[in-house]
Amino acid sequence: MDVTREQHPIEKMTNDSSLIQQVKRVIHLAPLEKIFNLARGYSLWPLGFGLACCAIEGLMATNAPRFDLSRFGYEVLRSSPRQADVMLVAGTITNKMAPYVVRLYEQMPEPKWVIAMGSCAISGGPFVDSYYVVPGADKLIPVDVYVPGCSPRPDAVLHAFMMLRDKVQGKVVLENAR
Amino acid sequence: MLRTEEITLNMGPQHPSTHGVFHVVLKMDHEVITEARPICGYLHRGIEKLAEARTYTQFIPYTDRLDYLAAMLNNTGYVQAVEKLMEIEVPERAEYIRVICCELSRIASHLIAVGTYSVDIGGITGFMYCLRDRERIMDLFEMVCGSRLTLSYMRIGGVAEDLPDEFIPALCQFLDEMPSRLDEYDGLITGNEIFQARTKHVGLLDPGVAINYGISGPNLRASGVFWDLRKNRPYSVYDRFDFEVPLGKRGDCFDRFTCRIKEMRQSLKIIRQAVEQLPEGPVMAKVPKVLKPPAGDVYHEIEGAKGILGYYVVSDGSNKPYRIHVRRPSFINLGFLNELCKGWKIADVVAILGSLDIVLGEVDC
Amino acid sequence: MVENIFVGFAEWLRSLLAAAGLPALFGDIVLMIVKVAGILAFIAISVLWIVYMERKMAAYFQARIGPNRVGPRGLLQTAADMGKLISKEIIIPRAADKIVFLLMPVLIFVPSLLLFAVVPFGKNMIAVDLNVGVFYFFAVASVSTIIFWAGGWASANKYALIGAMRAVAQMISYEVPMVLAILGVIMIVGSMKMSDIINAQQNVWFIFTQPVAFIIYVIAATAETNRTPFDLLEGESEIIAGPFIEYGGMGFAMWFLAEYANLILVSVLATTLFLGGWLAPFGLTFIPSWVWFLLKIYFMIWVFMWFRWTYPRIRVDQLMNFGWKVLVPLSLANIFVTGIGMFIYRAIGW
Amino acid sequence: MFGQGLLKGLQITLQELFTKKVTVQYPEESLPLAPRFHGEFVLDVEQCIACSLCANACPNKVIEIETAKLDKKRVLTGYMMRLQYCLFCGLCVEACNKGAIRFSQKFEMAKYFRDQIPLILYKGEPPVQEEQGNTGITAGEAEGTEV
Amino acid sequence: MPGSSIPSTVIDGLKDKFPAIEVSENLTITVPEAELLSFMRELRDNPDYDFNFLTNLTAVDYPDNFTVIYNLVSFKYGYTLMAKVNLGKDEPAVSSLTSLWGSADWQEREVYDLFGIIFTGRHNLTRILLEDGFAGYPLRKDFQWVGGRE
Repeated sequence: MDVTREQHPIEKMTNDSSLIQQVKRVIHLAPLEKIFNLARGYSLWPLGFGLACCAIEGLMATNAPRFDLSRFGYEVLRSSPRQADVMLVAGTITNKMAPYVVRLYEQMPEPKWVIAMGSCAISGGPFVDSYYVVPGADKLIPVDVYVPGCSPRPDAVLHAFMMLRDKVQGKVVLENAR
Repeated sequence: MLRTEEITLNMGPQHPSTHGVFHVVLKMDHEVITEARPICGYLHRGIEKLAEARTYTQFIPYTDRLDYLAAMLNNTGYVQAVEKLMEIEVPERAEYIRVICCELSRIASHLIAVGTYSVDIGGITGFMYCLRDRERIMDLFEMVCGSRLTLSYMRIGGVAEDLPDEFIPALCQFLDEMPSRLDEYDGLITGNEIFQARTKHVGLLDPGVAINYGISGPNLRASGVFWDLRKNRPYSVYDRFDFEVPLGKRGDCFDRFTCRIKEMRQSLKIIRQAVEQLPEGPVMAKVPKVLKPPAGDVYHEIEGAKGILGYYVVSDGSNKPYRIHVRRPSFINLGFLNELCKGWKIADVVAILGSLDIVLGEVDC
Repeated sequence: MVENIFVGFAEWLRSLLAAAGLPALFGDIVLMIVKVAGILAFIAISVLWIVYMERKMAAYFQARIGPNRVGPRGLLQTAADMGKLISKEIIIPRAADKIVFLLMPVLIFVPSLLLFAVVPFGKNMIAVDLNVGVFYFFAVASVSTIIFWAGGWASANKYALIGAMRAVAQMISYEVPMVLAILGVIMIVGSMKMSDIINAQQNVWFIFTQPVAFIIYVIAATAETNRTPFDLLEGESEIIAGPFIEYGGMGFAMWFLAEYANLILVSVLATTLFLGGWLAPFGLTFIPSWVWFLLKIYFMIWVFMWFRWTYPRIRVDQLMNFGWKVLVPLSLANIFVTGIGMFIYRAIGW
Repeated sequence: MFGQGLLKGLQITLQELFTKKVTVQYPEESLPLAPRFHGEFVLDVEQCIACSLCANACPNKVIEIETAKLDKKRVLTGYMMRLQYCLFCGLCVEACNKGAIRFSQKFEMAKYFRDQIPLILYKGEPPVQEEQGNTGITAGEAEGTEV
Repeated sequence: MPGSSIPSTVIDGLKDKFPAIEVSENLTITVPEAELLSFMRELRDNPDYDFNFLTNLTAVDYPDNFTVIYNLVSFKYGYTLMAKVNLGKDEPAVSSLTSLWGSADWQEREVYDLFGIIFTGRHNLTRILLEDGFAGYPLRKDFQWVGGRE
């Protein structure tokens, strides 16, 4: 099966266009790409982007000695977007913060991923009726993993990182598409 | 003389040491700050507007999201304000459970303050130790109300559920081990000469100016002003416990830091006495299912973790509040930041901002 | 025997080439290429290992477990990091000075590699035994200051500019006490040749005869390699990542690895000058000399890591005051005392 | 003396180097959760009388209940929780006096796609005459595009 | 349910100095807008009141008027006092207290930002929480907005 940017095995499996576009954006199974994906999966450096309460659970408690994100090698918390791979949107995105979220996302070098952590990042959560809250991170940037919970537990965040690792290494998403 | 040019530097909304999305525009003459203009509002979720569309009980989970490091204190402040408005008598056991949970929340909030301050000055290890000990409090909260950070445990008229029976032994074990941990922080962070060189005589806050600018909590007591609502205007059952209020001498970053560690020791003392005097009995007063407080308004203040936390509740007799205003200590403590940072270097702005211990959920409300 | 396994290999290769009838010069060139390849392999492996060791040490100091998922017990973690960093997109900011921006990450490795020429790995296992070894060491080491500064200047970012300025201020002002501290040892040995210095430490290491110089050297070395408590350059909580804030992917990897290469070099100098290089302590010579050398290097590296995960960061002006007003006079006093000591030593006629 | 605090710091970190590590290795060992933990929701359909007390108690209108009239008795035909708006505060569990809606101990709720987040706790077709015994479908295997 | 805990003798002393104020039954003082500044200056500077701490400053949008609420605390005597000023619905304006207390600065900017009440006699009255380009004043009852719920 020859894999190019345009033609991709997933098109034979499903005709849901959003899924195809999503998979193409992230995975094209050239052999060298497979090796790089393996390396990328094992070293997803999060961008320390704490907005609200989820930042305490997602950035601080997950790196804390008890849950220890460093076991996966993801504890290199780079605050400069240039050296980060994953943008962990942890907290409520308000209208005043939205342009900065988009600018930081664009400053990150490709390939990059986004984890929307907490109800606020998924859909504005408790503040969805507010006049000043963006209802969800996917209104601004493409999101790869959604972690529901109003401040999800740190081990739920670890679970999300492992789901993202499986997605980066191309294991899970393809099986689901079938 | 060589004409030097001022540069403006954005310690922007996304910066590791602004404890969240806080933006300080620094005008600098090569590392010496000439003007520090704070810009906040990046986390303004309009909670006061949302309050007008929710009933009194439904607003309780929103108070957790204000100062998300000390959720119990926010709940207690709001709930006591509504009880004062409706003149509800809270049973004894509920009062004691509230004191225990509030003091635990205060310790958790101070642990984060101490930990992030150690990171701001550069010592990451101190941060990790504080978080390791904070996890113990998280377990206690999970036992009591099911979630770690956004607790919503208090109800108008008492508490949601009684303490589980494995709570008291776990709490006593925590009380026995915590003092040795506090000594460890003193040894690692407070005693360190480099830390002292970075924080002593930095960001001096004069008591008169502190009172004039409405600064409250550990920042005010560090300047030597004796004002702690638990002592000066005892609410709930705080008058039954004896504890000291630590005061600082110079009102610099070092005093603000050590005041927080001493306050943790005092909170442990309060919890120990509260556990000994914990009476039996109901945890919830007789409260109608649908609360309709009489029309009128009330302003009630408690001693939050960051300072004086006040709730101004206006009710028009319906089951939804007409207006709720939260007097947020972090927001008001920031009013003086500009003058406080003038003349210091970037590293000191980080130290001063960290010593004020602000939480952005509370600043932007 | 294991002791001169490398020296034996070199002799065998030389005799092989000579037997094949090639001119002696050709043999030397091939031998030198093999030595360079060996040193490059050593640097690559040890830098990857030190990054893993730093993260594990950080974790163990902080009551948690470091990387243990990637590869056996997490050993491939740094390899995964490098693999990812290689395949990242290279972003050049529009306002950046392109040529300088791209050149600096490449150049940062040059001084480090040059310095490995004079590193005495074991008994007569030194690439080039210059008779001005230590002098060469400091001359080349101070080149990296310019590279840090140019990297910060080229990325056209205010944070990078401040980081670059701090880099220049810090590294220059801590060269002086470092060199003056070394002077004490050079005075006793009388020569700057690496092997002479090591041989002079046959019976007593210089750490015992020159304790003050050792302490000054360690402090200045921490400042030289920008590690806490002097990591002003890359103060995370102040100026985020200093000069290499705009570098992503492979550019950042080069800066990151060069920092650890400098760490190895500084530990090498510490062991050579103060801990007796490849000399076996208390005569335990059944362990080969180059193993002793590695053990001592990694002990010094562990001490630098111990400092990093204990101390907070110092402020810029305190850094300068401490450097100029405390370390420089202290090292001058040390030279003075060493001078008097040597004079008395000779006068008594030992 | 000047360096005394610095040495104390070193001594503490050295002690910590040899103390037991507190890490709970998440995927293999899991942390014991408190019985009152607010995890994912579980609905006991027998108990539920579709009174929508929980839907009114919720601060953020997360619960959506569909009912059908069956000879003068209200029957539950659909129970959907929009978890993306949920606060996990437990007011609904408290409001339900039948104890139908409860918290489970499951917290791994992460999904790849946003439309899989709403939790369909019960999707029975309206029973024609008598009450079909549709057993309560816990969150795991509710049909629909659940992954 | 007392709005302010202050002995009645002190209140009577205030009443005869400022006849225009009315004291409601739960001891909250309603001050006409014209005399606000002098009343507050008296409260702060007079040694037997010594209200040196302005703890809270907020506003409420009632159907027929705006009300600005001031809460003051005297550290020396431990008194607390709640003062109110009623303003008209259109163009609400009140004199600023930043000349007396520094804590009024940010709280007045927040009230201006969310209510649109103008505070006269102060510098830098700009929005503090919302963007400068935000249209309208959110905490007014007549503010229309569309939520993000789909």
